[in-house]
Amino acid sequence: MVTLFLVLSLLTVLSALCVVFTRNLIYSVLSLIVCFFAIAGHYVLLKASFLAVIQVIVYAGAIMVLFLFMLMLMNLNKKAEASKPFSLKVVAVGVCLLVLVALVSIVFLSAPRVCFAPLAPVSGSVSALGPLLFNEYAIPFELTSILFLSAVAGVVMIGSYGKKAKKQ
Amino acid sequence: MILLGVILFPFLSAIVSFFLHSEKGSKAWALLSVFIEGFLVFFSAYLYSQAGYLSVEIPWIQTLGIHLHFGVRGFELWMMILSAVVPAMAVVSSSSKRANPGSYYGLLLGMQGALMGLFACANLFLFYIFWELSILPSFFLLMGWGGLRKEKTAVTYVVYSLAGSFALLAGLLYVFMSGGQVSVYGQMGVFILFFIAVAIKIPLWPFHSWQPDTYEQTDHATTMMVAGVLSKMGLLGILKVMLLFAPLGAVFSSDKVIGLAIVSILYGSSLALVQGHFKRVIAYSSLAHMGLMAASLFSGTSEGIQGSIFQMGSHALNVVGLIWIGHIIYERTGTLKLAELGGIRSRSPFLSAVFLVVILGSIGFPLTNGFVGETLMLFGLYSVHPLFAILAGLSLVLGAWYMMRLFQAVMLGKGNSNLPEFNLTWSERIGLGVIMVSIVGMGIFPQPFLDFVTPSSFKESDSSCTQ
Amino acid sequence: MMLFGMIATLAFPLIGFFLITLLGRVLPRPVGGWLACVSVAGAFISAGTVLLTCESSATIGLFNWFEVGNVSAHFSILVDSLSLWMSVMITGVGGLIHVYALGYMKDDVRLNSFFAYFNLFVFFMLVLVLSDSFLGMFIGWEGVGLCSYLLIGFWYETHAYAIAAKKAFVMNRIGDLGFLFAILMMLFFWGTTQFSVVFIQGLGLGAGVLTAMTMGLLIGAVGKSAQIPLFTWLPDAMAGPTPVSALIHAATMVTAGVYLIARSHVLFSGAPLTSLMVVGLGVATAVFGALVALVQRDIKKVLAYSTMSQLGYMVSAAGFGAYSAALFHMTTHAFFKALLFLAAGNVIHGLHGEQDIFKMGGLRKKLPFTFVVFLIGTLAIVGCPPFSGFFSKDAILAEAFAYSRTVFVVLCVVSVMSSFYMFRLLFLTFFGNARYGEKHPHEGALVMQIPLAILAVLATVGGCLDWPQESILTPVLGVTLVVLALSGGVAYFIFGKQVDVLAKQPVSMGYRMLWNKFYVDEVYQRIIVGPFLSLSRGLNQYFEIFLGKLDVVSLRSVRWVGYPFKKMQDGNSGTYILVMTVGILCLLVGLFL
Amino acid sequence: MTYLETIPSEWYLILSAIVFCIGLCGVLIRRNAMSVLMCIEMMLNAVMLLLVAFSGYYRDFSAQIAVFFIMIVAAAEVAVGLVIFSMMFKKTSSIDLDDWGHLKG
Repeated sequence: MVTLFLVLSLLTVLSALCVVFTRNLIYSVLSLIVCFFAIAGHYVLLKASFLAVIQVIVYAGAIMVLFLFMLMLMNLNKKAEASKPFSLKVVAVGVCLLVLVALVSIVFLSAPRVCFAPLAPVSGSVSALGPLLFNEYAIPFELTSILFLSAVAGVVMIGSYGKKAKKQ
Repeated sequence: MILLGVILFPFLSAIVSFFLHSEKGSKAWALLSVFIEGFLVFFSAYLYSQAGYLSVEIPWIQTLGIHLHFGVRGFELWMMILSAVVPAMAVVSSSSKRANPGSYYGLLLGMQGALMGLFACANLFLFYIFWELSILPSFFLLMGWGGLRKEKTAVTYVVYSLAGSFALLAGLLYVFMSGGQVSVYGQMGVFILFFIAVAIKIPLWPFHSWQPDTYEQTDHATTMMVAGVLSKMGLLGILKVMLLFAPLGAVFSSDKVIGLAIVSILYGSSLALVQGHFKRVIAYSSLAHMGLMAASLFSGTSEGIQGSIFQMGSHALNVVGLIWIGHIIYERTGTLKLAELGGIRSRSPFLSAVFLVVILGSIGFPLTNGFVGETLMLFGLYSVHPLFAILAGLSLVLGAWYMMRLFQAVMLGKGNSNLPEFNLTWSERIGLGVIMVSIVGMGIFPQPFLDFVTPSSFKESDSSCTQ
Repeated sequence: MMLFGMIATLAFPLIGFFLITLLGRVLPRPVGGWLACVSVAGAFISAGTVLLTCESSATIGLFNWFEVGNVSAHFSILVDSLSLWMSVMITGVGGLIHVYALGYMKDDVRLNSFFAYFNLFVFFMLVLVLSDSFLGMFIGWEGVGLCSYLLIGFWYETHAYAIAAKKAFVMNRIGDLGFLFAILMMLFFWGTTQFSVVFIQGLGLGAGVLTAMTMGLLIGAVGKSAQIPLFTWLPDAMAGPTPVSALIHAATMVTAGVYLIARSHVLFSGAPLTSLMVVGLGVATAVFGALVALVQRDIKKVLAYSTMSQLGYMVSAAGFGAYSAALFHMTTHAFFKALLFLAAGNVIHGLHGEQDIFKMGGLRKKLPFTFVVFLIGTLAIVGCPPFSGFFSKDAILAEAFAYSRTVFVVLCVVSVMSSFYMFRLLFLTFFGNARYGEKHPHEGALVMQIPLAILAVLATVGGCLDWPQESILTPVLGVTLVVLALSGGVAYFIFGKQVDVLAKQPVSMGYRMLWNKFYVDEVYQRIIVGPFLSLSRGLNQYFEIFLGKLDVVSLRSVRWVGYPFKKMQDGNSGTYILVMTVGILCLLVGLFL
Repeated sequence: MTYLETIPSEWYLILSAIVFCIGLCGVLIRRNAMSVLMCIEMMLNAVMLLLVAFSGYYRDFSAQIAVFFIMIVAAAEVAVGLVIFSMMFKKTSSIDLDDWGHLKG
């Protein structure tokens, strides 16, 4: 089990680095998809099978497809991407490392509070999540539908902005 | 509870009047609400004379212990009557043929509401709120319907007023923090802070550069409000706030303040002599009168204080009369520059008679309201030091000089031929007649008004900081 | 009876004023004038009856004006011999001048307002004379100043007259400031300005305080009675119509100062320094007035300066304690000066507004009645024995003789000069060749002649009101007769004959000095008025702009402080996120480590 | 021994911290709008991973519900972001973040 965890986390980190540091956009999108699959793997390990499936469908499936679609639409590959001045990059990386160091040091300095009760493991399957989702969290669930509605409206409005300008 | 009605009613009527757009409708509504407000104030005056003290207290923000505490004493009620009469005059005299009259009258009523609140409030917190609130309408009125250089004037006006209210806020916070018992040095500091706020609003000499432009640029109804009542807020600030929260400061530096006020008297009256514009003369003359009132407030004698409170009323009446006449002239000749005016007396003897009576009132001619106030104030100053009385008395001589110069420039002489006919409308005739009669009436029978503002009414309620 | 009489005296002119102003347009032209005359006559009759019937003095409380703290002011009438006599004189002479004005102002368009102001003036003068407290007197004091402003500037179309009116009002106001200062002192010490209180406790004050108070009163008197420092308004006040000059600037208003000093003689006697000042000022004014009057060309200006010099007489008399003599002279002066002014009015009216005596002459034949009346007036003012002037002037001279030799000598010189310029005026206007070109002068209407006749009678008979003791009569009689004959002859020799007077104007320095009244007006203008106005203009420009600059500078400095922060918002979202992450990092470090 | 006992919680914390910082670094470095958006997605996933991990440790499913909602929000956000980028692309024919500096102070 532990080896599996290490493999998956290594895979996630490598693909994450690859997303950031590749020149070509397509490669970075593909590596991001690999990263999402790795995280889905982690969910499976953590017995959150429903979330793993959702992760795969929503992220790897829908969003990444959207990204690919937009990339192809704007055929961004051709132009060499201008990069930021080197000094700014170094500063940025430095700041990120500092944040990382700060987070990690917080983890180790703060007293460990997590104690595991050796109860039976519970599986995050759909049957467990379903009733929870529709009883306690019914209202937020409905609100998400409103959120989606507004997102769609926004997309349509902005999307059609170009056409209206052409018509005048 | 009537106090709340008196304070809230103008705001409500202001909101309603914002929605009216027809000229006739908005003016009718403004007139109606002004008279209802006047009725309310006089009714509360009646109640006050029965009960001796009107107050209403509603807990508002529990956490900070701030209450909506409105308490009225003699001189505050006197100022509330004033701030009911002056807007009435302003509305009656203003013609509604202007851009969006609804909001114009709304702003005027809003200003009236702010003033009512300020005069009636009994704790420092509310005092600050209404102090700020009164700047807003005058700014918008200036921006909306001002003269040519209105932007620059508006900026100067707002910057000065806000600087003043900032000083007031600083003083207020200091008093609030120290829970009302302010140490001796603290009182000195608080006194200086309050003094800056008050000196800008009155205005006194070094802080007055906003006044002439504002008086000149605003249209006449706003000038009436600013000159008539807003400047009295400063004086009231002295009475309500400074003498209560920083008495030691007042005692210690009263001579310096009186000195400054006398400088502003002489400065104002000497500059009024050389002004070329009708309203600028009024601006500088009211700078001088306000200086005299401020000086006598600090004289510490009960006659001086009472005389200055009485003079607040009479000065408001005189200034309103002067500005109204200025408006009548402006409406018909289109100019208020003294060089271009003249010969109006032959065209309208009634107007020149009223103008003369108002001038006599404002220079303190016996049998007019100005004289009673001036004598008592000069008496107050005399008891501080005879030299102050002589210097302040100079304002009488200079006052006569520039007011007669004004009368002569506007009324006498041949006047250019293309002067239009000067037939006053009935509302103007009645309004000016009322002003004239009340000036002489207050001069001959000032006792009822003086009883109204007896100093005994100072001690009744000590308005604490927030309760 | 007294109560009703006194209230009637006061009420008549006030009612007249209101009636005329309110019904002004409705009344046909002459009725307004008659109404004014009737009201003043009514006041005269009621004042006269009260004077004759009751002897005891009393005060009638009308209404209490205001009471604040320990300061209180009540308005009430004081009835004693002085105030009664003054009110009778005012209403009597005033009434006659009203009647005269009916004729004089007949063709003026604004007749009603003229008579309204006239009545208002008489009312305020009565208030001044009758009130029993200095504050009440102050009301009359300023009211009279206002009416003189309105009446001097009656023909307000001409700019010069309006300026003269303003000058008169402002100068009176300077005097009023002094008077008000004295009132403030009284209020401060005793809380009231009632005569009874003030005069009883007056002497209790320290000498310094009393001098200051009496100095204030003196400044008020100087302002009102045109004494030395504040007199330049009187010659300019001749701009008003002649009845105005007669009533205000000869008979009544200018004597208010003397009345004030006479009324508060208790205070003045307690302050020797001030009474010395009073004598000095009085004598100086008398000399100054007489000197300048020697060379004036305008008939009214000559009379104005002679009024000033006679006032100097009265004030100096009041100064050295001869209050009764001063008041007696004031009364006789009112009679013959009003007579002279009205006669001059006749001359001006006849010559259609010509006032320069060099353009008159030989009017003896054309205006015989005016000549006779003018002659009586001149003889009275000069102090010719049978006429009233002789008695009153010599009463003062006797007192001056007792007071101090120098004052007596100076006053005699002044009376010689005054007889000289009066005869000069008489001969230039009525004798010599007719220099008025083709104007054909005509006598005034009957309504103008009756008051002249009555005044002439009064001027002659006036002397017997206060028959002086026998002792000083005979020697003084001889001396004055000789002096008169001498000055009359010299004047006749210079001005009387058919001589071309214009050429004879000497152009020596002294003459020009006198002609421009020692340049006092110009001195005031250049030393006080001019610099003050330029100071205020300078302040108005530079200081206001300086303040304006101050605001702009303070506003700009705020923007200058804010500018660097503005540059940070350069629109690049990258830098924003970077700054944000740095912020989060600091938060993390700050909060958790 | 269940899986969770074998892996101490610190590891998950470190893993999600690393992924989070990589995402953050990507956002700071990349000038391309699309890659910035992707890196933001990555940062979100790091957080979701942590949430799921701790929902297991605490035996409480509400964290997983939270993850579920985060996913929804992320989806909506990507949709709107992409549309904005497409519009900006049409306008400035480039999706370089530094070119979009019109809203300057």
